[in-house]
Amino acid sequence: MYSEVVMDHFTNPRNVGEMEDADAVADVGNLSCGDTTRIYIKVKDDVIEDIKFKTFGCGAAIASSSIATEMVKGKTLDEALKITTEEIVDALGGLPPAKVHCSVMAADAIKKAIENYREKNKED
Amino acid sequence: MYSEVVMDHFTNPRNVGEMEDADAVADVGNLSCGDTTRIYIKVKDDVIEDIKFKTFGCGAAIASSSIATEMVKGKTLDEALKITTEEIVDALGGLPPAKVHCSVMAADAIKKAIENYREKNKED
Amino acid sequence: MKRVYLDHSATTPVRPEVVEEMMKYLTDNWGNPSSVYSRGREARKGIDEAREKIAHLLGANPQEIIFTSGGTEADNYAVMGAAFANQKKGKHIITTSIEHHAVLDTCKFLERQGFEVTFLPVTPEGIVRVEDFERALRQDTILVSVMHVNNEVGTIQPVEEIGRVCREKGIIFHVDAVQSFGKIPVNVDELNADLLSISAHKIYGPKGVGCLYIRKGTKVQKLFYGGAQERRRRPGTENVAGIVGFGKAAELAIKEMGEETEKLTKLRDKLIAGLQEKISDIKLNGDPVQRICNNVNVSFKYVEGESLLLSLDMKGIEASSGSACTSGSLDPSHVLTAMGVPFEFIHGSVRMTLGRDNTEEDIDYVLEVFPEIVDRLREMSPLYNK
Amino acid sequence: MKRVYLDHSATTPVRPEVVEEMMKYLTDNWGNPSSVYSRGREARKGIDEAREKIAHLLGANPQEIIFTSGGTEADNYAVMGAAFANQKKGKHIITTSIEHHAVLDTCKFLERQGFEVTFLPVTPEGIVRVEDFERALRQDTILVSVMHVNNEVGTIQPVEEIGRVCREKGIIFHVDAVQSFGKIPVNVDELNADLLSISAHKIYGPKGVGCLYIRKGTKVQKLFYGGAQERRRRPGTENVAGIVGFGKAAELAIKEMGEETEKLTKLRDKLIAGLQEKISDIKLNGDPVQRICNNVNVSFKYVEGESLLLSLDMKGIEASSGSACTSGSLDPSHVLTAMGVPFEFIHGSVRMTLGRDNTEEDIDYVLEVFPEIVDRLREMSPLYNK
Ligand SMILES: Cc1ncc(COP(=O)(O)O)c(C=O)c1O
Ligand SMILES: Cc1ncc(COP(=O)(O)O)c(C=O)c1O
Repeated sequence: MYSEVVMDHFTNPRNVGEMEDADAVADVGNLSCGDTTRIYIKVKDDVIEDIKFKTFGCGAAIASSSIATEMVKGKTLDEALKITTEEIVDALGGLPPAKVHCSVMAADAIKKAIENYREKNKED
Repeated sequence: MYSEVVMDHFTNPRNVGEMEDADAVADVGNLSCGDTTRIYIKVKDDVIEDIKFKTFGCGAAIASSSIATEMVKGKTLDEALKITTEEIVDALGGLPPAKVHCSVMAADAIKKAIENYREKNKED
Repeated sequence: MKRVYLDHSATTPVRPEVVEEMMKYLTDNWGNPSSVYSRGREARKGIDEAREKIAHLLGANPQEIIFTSGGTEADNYAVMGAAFANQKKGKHIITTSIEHHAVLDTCKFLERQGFEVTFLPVTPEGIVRVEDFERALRQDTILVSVMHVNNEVGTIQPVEEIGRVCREKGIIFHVDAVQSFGKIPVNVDELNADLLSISAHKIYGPKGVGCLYIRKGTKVQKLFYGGAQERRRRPGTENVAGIVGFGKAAELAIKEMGEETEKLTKLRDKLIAGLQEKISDIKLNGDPVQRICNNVNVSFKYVEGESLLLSLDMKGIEASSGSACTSGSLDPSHVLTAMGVPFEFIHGSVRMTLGRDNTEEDIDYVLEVFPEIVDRLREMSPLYNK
Repeated sequence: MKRVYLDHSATTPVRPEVVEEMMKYLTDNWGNPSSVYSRGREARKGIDEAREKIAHLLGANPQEIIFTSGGTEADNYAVMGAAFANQKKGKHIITTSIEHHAVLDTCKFLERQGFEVTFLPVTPEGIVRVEDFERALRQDTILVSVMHVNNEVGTIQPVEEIGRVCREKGIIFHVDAVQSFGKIPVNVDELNADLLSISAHKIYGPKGVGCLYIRKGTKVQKLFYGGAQERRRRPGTENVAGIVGFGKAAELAIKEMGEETEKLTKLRDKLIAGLQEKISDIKLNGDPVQRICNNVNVSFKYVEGESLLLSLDMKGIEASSGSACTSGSLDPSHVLTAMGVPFEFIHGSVRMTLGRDNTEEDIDYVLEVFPEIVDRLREMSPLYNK
């Protein structure tokens, strides 16, 4: 039911892990619906220099996190904010209709991490 | 669905035909329900000396007529009157439940022929 | 003994190509199509491909095809489903007096549930009149169900015209295409059908599989409840092998339809002409022209249908009859009755339906033995006077 | 790659002996069982023999067995049929909260039709309490439907006790025996069942066939209408090959039940013990003792079920899960929810159901790869702290 790209990202997820010295962290989703994602970002000169994720969720959720982090790595924050669920699904070579909602989490988590970063830096 | 006895009597019906010099004739059944039988008898000394039938009806009806005429041939009228549908069905080696009503006609026709005969001879 | 099967409207042999496809799904690809991984996916693929094939052949979208356990379930799903789902709009249904029991008895059930049903009469040739249909239409008519081809006398009904009127008035139109699919073109748009039933075992596929076409947007209530199969419209683990066989059978039927029709029409006409020439007091039941290519339904005076069938069977010829005695019930064919066939002909009716294995020699053989059989039975009949 | 199929409660491979029997009815004996002569009679005989076999195995009479298109149709026929036929006596139905959707959703449909349904709760171990059942009984209770063995957690329900009470009170009792038949004894008299459903594809038979046992005298309304098949209780041309295969599968299942149960129980316990030993934060769902021989249902904290299944599938292991993401719906298993399994365990549940082809080596293999998979997924989880 999943494309080869999904299976590749599920089997060998890119950017999975934690980040000790993250500039911002964000959690989205909640356990009661069975899906949560955490994104760590490291920002330099308004560019996402490094990004890590952790995901508790189905294959589509894990693959979406993996490919989305790849897509925004090296992008400016403004560019990264523009990433959409459609682009993630396309990059994955499509997802079964019932699974599309699982990839929303990845885009949301990245946005939230950037917002957190900007909030924090405004405060400083 | 039919026993071998039924098929034998259907294929080679005994006593089928007309009788020019019958002592009595009887018709039972009616065409609108799709089944009619005519019985001819020749009686001598209160015994059925000869008997013929004609049947318009299903395989069970034809076989019942055939075997019933066999069963009463040579019997006295009183004996012949005692013949029952059950005996006919048994002699045929059984009939499918939905077909039992078709064999009622044979017993009825024989009875009616005997009655007609007695009625006629009373009048004389 | 020579065997000639002439009951193809009752059922057909499963084609070897169909059996072969089915075997794959009984042996290797036995997974549950609802299972998410490997083995399930193979089974799912088989179903999806069959669905695409059948949808394509009907001019429909795959999502509009729901597999069922046969023509009977499809007919019930259509008629009950549309009636119950739309009863707020009205409770009047129109059908014909010559439908298959799967539609007829469902309509009678609906009458007991408070629906009103008009059973349209037919001409003596067994065809519904469009005028009668139009006169029967009411403000509260929610459903019209008319068969494409009658299973007993083979008459082709004016479903295009009726469908056009239904479409104009926004009334749901169901077509029982069990006897037409594979023999004449069946296209859901040309027929203006919102619902359409087919059955696999009438087109050289397996028994116990069929489908209902449900036009997008048509409101129908489910027949029964359970798992999420068939896009939540028909629950139960799918008969995967049967569905795959159905797809294959449908594909082959349509591919060969042109030449088959031509061949069967010839054989049919030869059989009818031969019987009429050789046997007296014979009547062809059903319109001679507006008639499906494989149907011969004839009646003989002074002969009872079941003993005729039995005699034919003893000569290796398998056919069926509308006589009361054959059906096991006590009533003769409701179709011949609705056509007003006189009772002395109704009881002596025999239906012979041709199929792809029949040959000219088969017909010659039938024409050779048939007259003797009729003669013999007439000799036994108290009604017959030479 | 090694392949280990552990989803036998979803479906089973068709046994070669069963395929062989079916083939005869797809090739030679393809007649319509309703046809009166030759070819029809052979098909009829196949159905009758299957009916006798299954009746015998259930302790029933052949006339009490009605073939259907599967377990789902049988469950619907039982529940809807008994409800509608007896609604004059009352409109209250009792079932459990852990039934298969074929019963559960049918009961919900009946609620919308004006019936009142009590859905009995279960213990944390997934078993219905007889006291709860007795308390739920009312003057107007007309039907009780309780599954023999639950399909997700494998728990065996106290159907004998419940049946005894129903019999005393004259209430119709339906048992969904889809998951028990062939694994533990199922006798309609011992269970006091008036209605009982089975499905062929769970016992190494074909998909799309099942049957409903209807005790003589039990009033049930038909699900749908049409021809006179199945003693006028279930219309439609019969799935002859499927029915014959069902009969064969049932016969073999019961013949081998004793030794199979022994073998499967051993494998099951080895698998459970092994997983518990090797993996932390694990929970066995369902009673460990009152449990069918082939069911292992375990949950892992910090692991989501679908990605677990996907990882197992990549290692050739096929299983299923009660996680929301697997079902395609957004709701996790209604069974685990009814048992009160905490949500952090519900999403990480996996069901492994053993079958006749599984071996000790299969279990060793599963126990070898399983811990790594759980480790890897936990490493990825934001919820997990080593
Ligand atoms: C016109 C028509 N409709 C419906 C059916 C029922 O189809 P099935 O036998 O697949 O249930 C038949 C065949 O018996 C038929 O001829
Ligand atoms: C307990 C139970 N009841 C009913 C069913 C439905 O049976 P079928 O798949 O044959 O429709 C199943 C299987 O899915 C089941 O496990």
